[in-house]
Amino acid sequence: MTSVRDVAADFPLLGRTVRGGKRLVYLDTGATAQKPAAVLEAERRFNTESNAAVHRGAHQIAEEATEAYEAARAAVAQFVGADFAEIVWTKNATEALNLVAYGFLNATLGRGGAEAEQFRLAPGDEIVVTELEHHANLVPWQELAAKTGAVLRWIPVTDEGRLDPAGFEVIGERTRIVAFTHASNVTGAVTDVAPLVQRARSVGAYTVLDACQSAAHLPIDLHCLGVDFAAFSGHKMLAPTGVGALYGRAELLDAMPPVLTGGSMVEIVTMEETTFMPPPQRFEAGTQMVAQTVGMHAAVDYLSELGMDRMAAHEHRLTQLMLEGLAEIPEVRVLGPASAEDRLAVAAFDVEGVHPHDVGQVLDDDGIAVRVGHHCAQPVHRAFGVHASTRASAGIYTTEADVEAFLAGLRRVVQFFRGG
Amino acid sequence: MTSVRDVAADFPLLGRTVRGGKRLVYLDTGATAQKPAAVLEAERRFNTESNAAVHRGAHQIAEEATEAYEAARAAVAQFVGADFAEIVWTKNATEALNLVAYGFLNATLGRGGAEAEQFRLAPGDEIVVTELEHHANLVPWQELAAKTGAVLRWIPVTDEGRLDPAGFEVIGERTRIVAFTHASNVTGAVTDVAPLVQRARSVGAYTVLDACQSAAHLPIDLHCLGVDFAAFSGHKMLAPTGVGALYGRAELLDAMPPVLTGGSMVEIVTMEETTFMPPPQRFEAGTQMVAQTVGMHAAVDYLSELGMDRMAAHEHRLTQLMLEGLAEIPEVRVLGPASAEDRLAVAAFDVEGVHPHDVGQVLDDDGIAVRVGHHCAQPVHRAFGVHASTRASAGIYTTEADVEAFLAGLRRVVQFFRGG
Amino acid sequence: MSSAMQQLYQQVILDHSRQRSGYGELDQPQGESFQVNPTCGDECRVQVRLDGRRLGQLGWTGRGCSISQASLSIMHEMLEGESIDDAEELGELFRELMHARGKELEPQKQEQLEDLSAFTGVAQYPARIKCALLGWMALRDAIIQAQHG
Amino acid sequence: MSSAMQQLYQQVILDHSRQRSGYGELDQPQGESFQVNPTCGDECRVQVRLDGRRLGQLGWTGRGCSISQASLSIMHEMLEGESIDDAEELGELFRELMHARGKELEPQKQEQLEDLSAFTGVAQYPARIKCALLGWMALRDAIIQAQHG
Ligand SMILES: Cc1ncc(COP(=O)(O)O)c(C=O)c1O
Ligand SMILES: Cc1ncc(COP(=O)(O)O)c(C=O)c1O
Repeated sequence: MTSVRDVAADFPLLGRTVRGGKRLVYLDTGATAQKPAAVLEAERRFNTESNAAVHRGAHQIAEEATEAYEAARAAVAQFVGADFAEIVWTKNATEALNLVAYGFLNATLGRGGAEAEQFRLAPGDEIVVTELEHHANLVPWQELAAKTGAVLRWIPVTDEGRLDPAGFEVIGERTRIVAFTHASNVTGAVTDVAPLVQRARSVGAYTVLDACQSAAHLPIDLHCLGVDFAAFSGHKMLAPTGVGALYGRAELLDAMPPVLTGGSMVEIVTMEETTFMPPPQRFEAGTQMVAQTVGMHAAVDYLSELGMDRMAAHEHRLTQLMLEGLAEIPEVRVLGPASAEDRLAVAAFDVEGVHPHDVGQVLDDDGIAVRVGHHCAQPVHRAFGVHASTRASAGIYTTEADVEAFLAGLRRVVQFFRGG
Repeated sequence: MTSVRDVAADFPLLGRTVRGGKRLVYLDTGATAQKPAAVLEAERRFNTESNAAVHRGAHQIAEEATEAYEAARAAVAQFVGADFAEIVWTKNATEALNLVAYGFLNATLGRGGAEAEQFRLAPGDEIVVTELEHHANLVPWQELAAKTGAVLRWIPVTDEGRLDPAGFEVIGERTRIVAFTHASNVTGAVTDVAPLVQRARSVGAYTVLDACQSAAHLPIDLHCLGVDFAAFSGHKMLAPTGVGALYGRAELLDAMPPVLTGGSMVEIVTMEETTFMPPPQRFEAGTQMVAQTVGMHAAVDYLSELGMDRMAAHEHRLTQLMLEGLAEIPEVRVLGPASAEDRLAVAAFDVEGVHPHDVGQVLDDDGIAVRVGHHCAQPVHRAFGVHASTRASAGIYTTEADVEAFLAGLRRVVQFFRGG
Repeated sequence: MSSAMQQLYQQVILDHSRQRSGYGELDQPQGESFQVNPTCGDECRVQVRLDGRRLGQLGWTGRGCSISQASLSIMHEMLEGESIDDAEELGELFRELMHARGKELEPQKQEQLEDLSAFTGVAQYPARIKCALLGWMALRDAIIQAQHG
Repeated sequence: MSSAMQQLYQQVILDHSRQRSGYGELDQPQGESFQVNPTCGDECRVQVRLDGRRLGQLGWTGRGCSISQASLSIMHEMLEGESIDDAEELGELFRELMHARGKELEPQKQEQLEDLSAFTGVAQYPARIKCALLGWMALRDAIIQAQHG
């Protein structure tokens, strides 16, 4: 077994320096992860050996491309505990979440026939989201509500930045969809999925899980979790940019009308009308991000080999270090649970009287890459009474030395802007 | 200047062998192009040096990533004769065409406010397409029509597989959208865009150009062509899979409501509602295919350096060779114009009494990669009275020797299935 | 022609693709199924009339490559008049062959396949497996329909 | 602190970000403009009252980083009471500085910028240019509104 100390060596970018020769301390994995050489190499090999249109050619390279593409689907399905045909490739998690929302819209507009009637929304139907959501799992539902006359309701967060179980009662009779995050990219809080799924099921609502952060940092099993739909992005899980996936329970994808339409997802096309293929093809219109799916295959292989459990344990230790260190700086307020339990290695925080831009700039000058802003989650920032924050987020390649460098840098920031 | 004979050496995949050591003759560029080393190298360099979330971080790598991403947009805009903010990244051309169709749908459902009213469709409004279209520029309009009550009409093809100018008269008073291909991926026919744009304008209809094949093989200038929207795919133009673009005239993109929603395309998000950024960001929700846009930048640089004019001239010569050779085989009927004028180096054809699958299989055994089937364009095949065809399509790296190998192989096919 | 192609396009396949046994519509089918191969748009329609537990009549129409046409033609030759159980068994065996990636099955199975053993080479070409199986998917469906419809 | 940071966060910037000149709403603004930096959600509102061709009163509110706050504060100090033409000229000059990638402008321009020349280092950080310019976009809009609204 590779020790975690060795892992960083697998990531070529981490060897670079920044700002005039400073060692890079990359703490922006929550935004996008770096990629191990194995992933880049798998993509390169595909591009130099087997690149061709999939599901289309009779020639050898097309056969190889098709096999690589579908093998990637099988690997990703297994990685998240889904069946092969339950995984639809998308360009990112955002597209996957939109795909579900537009599936409901299209059904509401009469597409998809009798089977799709289950997805029709009527004015006054309710869609429940949470205050913790990334904009990707909020705005598509606002839009769907506005177009269908459905009403958007939400579960509030606690002072610690977790979903407030008392708020689950907004899920009621008229609730048709419950969309919620598995892990917050701001507070790091990991959601206890079971009670939400249970409550949604008891009122006959569909569940949509934003697994963007969780699939990247925790072992996950979608069948076990029992959600109806889930979305995640390759680039957060060591895979290339440009690829993500939608999970949908087999019988739901079967019944859902397509969203993007075009080549490779049709059966018979006349000028007048078109019949569609079964899922997952029905949702994969046009030439797909084939090389990137191959990269994602290599990424989940890499993660599986390291072991998601070990990775989660390593990151848990980093979370503790980070939270302990931050707690020692009086000017710092962490936006999220103070304890590392059920929490990702993500720490968003406010520095009293210092704007996040300024915090990030000075850290950057030390080679420490963090993110500043609202991290695509304005509502949860508003809930904490701030507008923006600085966020340090770790990955499998992050070391304790990285966290210590960050904490030392942050103390210098406070000193610079507040001290003197 | 590199001679065309040298060009193939830039493409690593073309050096491989297939089916037990046979030289690869890749004639499936119409489906997807191979990638020069320069493109793969640009992507690799980005991934090992500058990979980060764009428009989001304050750190150096994020700055570099943002610069690379927007420089790619500028390069692609210039390559197709558009302004910077008129280019929206998509995963492929299919998504780009769907984006326009959903823009109209969302406007029709009341999104986008007063500015977007111009895109609202009413029952009985007409959408005009052509019989030549790839499914990507047909099915999205069928769907839009079905959802809005608009009526789909179409321009038929001539016996040669060109748009029939007599059919332009379907564009009339009620026409709101005219969607047509710049070059057919089956017949190779290049559309004379001006009269169509003129007629569409005269009735106040929007034009949508499928530039998927043309942007890959001809010099194009979208401002000159005067269309309102256009779509193209990177993977057909030597760029990686997973990236494409939508072009929209600045004032139209400005007025169009967003389609995919989520992070990086919003201004203010509350739980109740959201305001959106101006284009192009408004249409780029979530983490984009950044590394692939960098690859696309390298691809258009590579093409520009070779010169699109020279490339078109080279391909024109190949078209002539192919058409002459095919005309000499009595059993072969070409689905498309007999002359190489205004025609891409794409030859789809029928071999009397031999099914395309069988044609392709035997060619493949000789190392010749062609495509068989309906090439995502069933209606034009139906117009020719066939169900499927075999298609050989060339690219900048295709040599005369490739075309000759193909013609010789095809003669063997005919001999095998018909001769003995 | 290379030996690979000669193995793929065995004479029995070429013959059956030209002289198609059982091609045509039945008068009063009890079950029928229409199948499309979306990759290429090839189609077939298989119709059956049952005679107790036997396939009294079996007819088919459609268009496709030599592999798909020969597969349907041989299917007709081997199964018309035979029992539904035999049809199911042979179908299973053929599916097994098609997923064997070009390897022969055990000798006894290979024997049972009779003319269908000519398709052994097809299984090396993933894109063609669907061609060979299309008719058999339709047959299974048509029988179910005739039994329950 | 590194010299790069010292160049970026010059004392005049730190001072102005703490002691913000002109912060507050006007009583009866003739023009106002609200601007958001969507990357970070920072906002500012600039209000003006004209006195002929002069900026009789200029006020601003909002939240942002030290760069954006200092920029607004210095803008107020340099422009309140000055002519619209001067405001436009200074705005143009400041934009030029922000697009100079950290290089100084010609000495005479640099002099004209007065305290704003402290922002020279900001132009090395693409993500921060928007912060420095946000208030100036708002000012331009607010003046147009006051003139035509
Ligand atoms: C003419 C034409 N239009 C549209 C498309 C769709 O492009 P993509 O599959 O890259 O979305 C293609 C290629 O498949 C094409 O050839
Ligand atoms: C919790 C969460 N959901 C959704 C997303 C959206 O993912 P993407 O931008 O890859 O579509 C992200 C990342 O940005 C995220 O952290």
